[in-house]
Amino acid sequence: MATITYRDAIRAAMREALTNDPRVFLMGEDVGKYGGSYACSKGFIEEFGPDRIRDTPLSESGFTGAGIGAALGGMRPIVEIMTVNFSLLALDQIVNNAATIRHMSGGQFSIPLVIRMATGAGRQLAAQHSHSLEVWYAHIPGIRVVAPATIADARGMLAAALADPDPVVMFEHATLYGAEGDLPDKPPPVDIDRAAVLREGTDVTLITYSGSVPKALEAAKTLAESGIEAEVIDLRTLRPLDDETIMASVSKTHRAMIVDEGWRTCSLAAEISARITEQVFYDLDAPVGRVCSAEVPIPYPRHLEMAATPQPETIVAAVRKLVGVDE
Amino acid sequence: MTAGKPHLSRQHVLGVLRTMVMIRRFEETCAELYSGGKIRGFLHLYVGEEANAAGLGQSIGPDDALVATYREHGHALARGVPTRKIMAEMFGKMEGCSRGRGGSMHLFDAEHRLYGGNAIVAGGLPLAVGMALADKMQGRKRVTVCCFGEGAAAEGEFHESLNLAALWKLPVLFLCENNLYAMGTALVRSESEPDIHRHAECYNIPAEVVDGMDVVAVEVALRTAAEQVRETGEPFFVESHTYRFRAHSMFDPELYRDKAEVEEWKKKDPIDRFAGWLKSAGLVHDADVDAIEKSVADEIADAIDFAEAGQWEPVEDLTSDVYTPPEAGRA
Amino acid sequence: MPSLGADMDAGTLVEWLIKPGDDVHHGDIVAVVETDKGAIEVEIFDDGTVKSLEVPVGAKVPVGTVLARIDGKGEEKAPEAKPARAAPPPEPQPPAPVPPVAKPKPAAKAPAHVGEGVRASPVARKRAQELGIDLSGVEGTGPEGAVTLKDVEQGGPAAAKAPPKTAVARGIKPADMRKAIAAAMARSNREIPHYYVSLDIELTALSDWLAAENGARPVQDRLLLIAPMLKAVALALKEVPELNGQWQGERFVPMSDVHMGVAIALRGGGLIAPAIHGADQMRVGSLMAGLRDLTNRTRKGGLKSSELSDPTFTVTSLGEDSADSVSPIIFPPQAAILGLGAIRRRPWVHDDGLVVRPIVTATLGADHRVSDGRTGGRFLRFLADLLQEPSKL
Amino acid sequence: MTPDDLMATVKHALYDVAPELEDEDLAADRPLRDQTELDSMDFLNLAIAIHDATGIDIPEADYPKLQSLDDIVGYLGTKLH
Repeated sequence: MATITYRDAIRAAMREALTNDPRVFLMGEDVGKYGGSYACSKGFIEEFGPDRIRDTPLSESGFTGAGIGAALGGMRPIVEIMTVNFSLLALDQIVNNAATIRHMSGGQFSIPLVIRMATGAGRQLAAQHSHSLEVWYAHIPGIRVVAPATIADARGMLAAALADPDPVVMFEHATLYGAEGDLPDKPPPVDIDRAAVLREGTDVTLITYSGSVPKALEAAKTLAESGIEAEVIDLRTLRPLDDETIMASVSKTHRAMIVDEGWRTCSLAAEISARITEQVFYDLDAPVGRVCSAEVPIPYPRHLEMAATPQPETIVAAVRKLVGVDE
Repeated sequence: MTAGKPHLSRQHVLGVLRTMVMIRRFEETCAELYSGGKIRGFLHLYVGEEANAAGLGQSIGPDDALVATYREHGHALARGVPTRKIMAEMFGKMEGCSRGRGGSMHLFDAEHRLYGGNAIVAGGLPLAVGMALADKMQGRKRVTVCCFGEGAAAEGEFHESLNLAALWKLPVLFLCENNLYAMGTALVRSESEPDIHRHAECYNIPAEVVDGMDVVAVEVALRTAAEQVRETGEPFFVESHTYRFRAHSMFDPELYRDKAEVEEWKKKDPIDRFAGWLKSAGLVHDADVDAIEKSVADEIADAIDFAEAGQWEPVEDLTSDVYTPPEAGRA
Repeated sequence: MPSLGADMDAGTLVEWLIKPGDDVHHGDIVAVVETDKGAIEVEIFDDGTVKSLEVPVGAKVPVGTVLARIDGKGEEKAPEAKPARAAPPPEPQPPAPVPPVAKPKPAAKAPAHVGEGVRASPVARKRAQELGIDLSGVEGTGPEGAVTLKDVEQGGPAAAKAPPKTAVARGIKPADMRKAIAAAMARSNREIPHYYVSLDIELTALSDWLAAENGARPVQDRLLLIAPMLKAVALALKEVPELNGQWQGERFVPMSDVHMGVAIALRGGGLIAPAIHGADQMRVGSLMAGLRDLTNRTRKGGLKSSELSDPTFTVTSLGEDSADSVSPIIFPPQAAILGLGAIRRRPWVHDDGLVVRPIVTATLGADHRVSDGRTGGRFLRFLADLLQEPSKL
Repeated sequence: MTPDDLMATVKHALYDVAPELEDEDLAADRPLRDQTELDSMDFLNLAIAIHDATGIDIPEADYPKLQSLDDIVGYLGTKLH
């Protein structure tokens, strides 16, 4: 058992993949000499050489497309797009090539590619560097989308993603890199198909993912002090969604509150809410609640960024209203 | 260089020198305020590249427009945006030039036609092309200047924008401030063709290279280029060879370049060079330089007090100006 | 310790480049700090002489910690703090982020009573149907007066006052119950194909045992005959599980526990059958206490809704001076019910001779979709045998 | 305790068991079973209530002798003296 950071867990996962499989290589801006903009590939270029740890020019569409091509060519690339903000430049490659080629070619090709990117606000980087657009990717048939929130998932999900024959997009929330946690020396393999119940509860189900997980857990602690027992579900996979785990919990608690850092309109929260009313409508005791970001470009000042994005206090207030404790 | 010598009056050169000293001291103060936690988020400093902004400031008029990048404090100062408004913006206060919402990377000022810092590399190029298109279609004879680093040359938008500007003959002045390092990657490791201006020649856009550490050379080149764009209405490309003395941003251990190289370029410090030359030409004396340093220090201290006293935007206004308010009417 | 980046909370001091007594000037590099990204040189922004080093090499300290003290022009100041300000630079205190002020909510409108359109949550509607409770009679405490699950189950306000877990169960008002039972009976009769089997059971052994048992008990613990009979029924049900359970959706679910529904007559007419939970595991004495408590609370309106919704089988008894037998209607969602007639002394064949014995007619009504006459008969035989050895109950 | 005291005690015990009987004017000399819907559980509760109030234990065997309020009062009277 060792205490390591989320960043170290990601690094260990990549190191293991690079060591075990010669087809695996890492490509992205400043992943080599600089060691990664979030230091997740420090020391790699010395250990694996510049051929497999490739610094790219600032050409997101170009090198993401190249990653897709390399996967078609038999490699197992890990493409690091610094953040979801820059991935918008590569959306065409991801949507029209990575997600589509297998189906469009009648099943002839599969694209075993993993794209990693940081996401989310919380560092006062202002609007263009604080997006949370996971739902854009969770909307696209042909790719899988995962979001490791815990140290164990940060360590384990990459292997499962690389083993997947189809493209997998992995979101790492920017505020999680410094988080610490314990990990067994030989961490067990991890799946990327199921959500996880991180906290049992009976009065409401908090459904969340990625950077909002610690906030939901903190909110659950506060709620417990006033007798409201919240069950917290970490989605882990955003496409496909693990309906079974979600519906089992909501039919038990009869109330659902979804915490999603994306903007409310057409968010992941909206999709999950629709599925809940479709599948367990007759078990609902209150409308499905959602705590999302305010529909604004995320502002630079700290107090506005905090006000714009879900916080433990806003989650607690929303749940108390849903449960009917507060007006 | 084809155009005539700049009119080197004493009053003119003092103005240029003050601009460069103001930019230098402003950036050094920002570094200090960042360490103290007053300025947050990302901070990209312009120390060493002052000549480009100062030269540009003298070369375009109030009607011309400027689209810059996240390293745009110097451009804003040279463009005439009040120091107080820029510092308040760095603090995130309402009195800032973007109402505190943009921070260091997103300075905007409609009055001085500064169309922002842009945090997406090459994100500003298509904007500049579009503004020039609007000028052309509305028969306005003015220049849109687009500043960017050499890293932008690897982005598709760079090539798409140059092609459009050339194809549609648009009044855009592309100014590439080539400081040899795109974040953590040296130019030679990211560009098959390190001479960025040769890209412009492929799109039949006239291009020039200038020593970005010599403010006189920069002013001459940009003044000439701006006049040509204004007269012909066609694009022009200037590549300035320059160097940033500090790290890419506040959080960069500078592993990618060695100290000796930095020291080498510091010998060409644009401020020392210009001041030294002016003194040797008798145009300027030590007392003038001291006076400039004093007035710059006072102006920056005042800007800090102004920013400290500034107000936080109330949370209630969070969603204001996401859309144009109805009463503001349609432009 | 300067803040050297967006996501830096702390740094480790790797190297001091100055020592007490050194003179320092604005812009000098005075130390090297290790961050997640690598070693970064720390710049000083003041002139002065180094007075003391506050942090040893190798120590990891949060951003803002004083690293060294500089004697500059006579005042003592930390390297990166401005002379006037005390180190560490106070975190800029933005006003505590006030959650966006809720717009004044229009007064909660009373739920618009559009005909049958009572505003109720889906699960509240479902449970009301299960309990046969008419929603229009239940006071809604959910959003905008909507009826919630709690409202239906407890007939009281949702967690409003007390936190939900410890909400005090306020009983269901008798009047509501009577309306609910009537609806349930009508539905049961329409939907459930009943079959009936009956058996006369001789109770001499039981009544002798009761008289002896009551002789030794104080009045508060005195047993009524129904108590041991309920225990016997519970034990017989263990042998015939098809009669003990509940319908869930389209499927009948037999249950291992026996929650014995006991029909209790309401004052002024009507009857309901709340449950004694786990009757099969209870001793006769506690079963009697449970029955007494249930009866008193039913008549005073103190029942918990789970007591109404949980029974897996029901027994109804006509009492002393009433008819010989009763063929009762099943309480949905159960699948069987036992009707006990009045206990009376009747002729009984014993060793080819006629004798007079206390006799009860036990009639089982059951759902033919779940069990058949043979199963019902088997159950009654088990019951009769158990009642001949009351001491084993 | 005088017969009137005893009658008040018995009535009080009865109303505790069946509150709705309070506003009925029960005849003291007619069997309670004919005037009310009391069942065996009610009678047990009545016996317990009387025991609590008077300390007198009414064995099951004596139930048949206690049809009306007067019967009960009389029975208790003999038990007390």
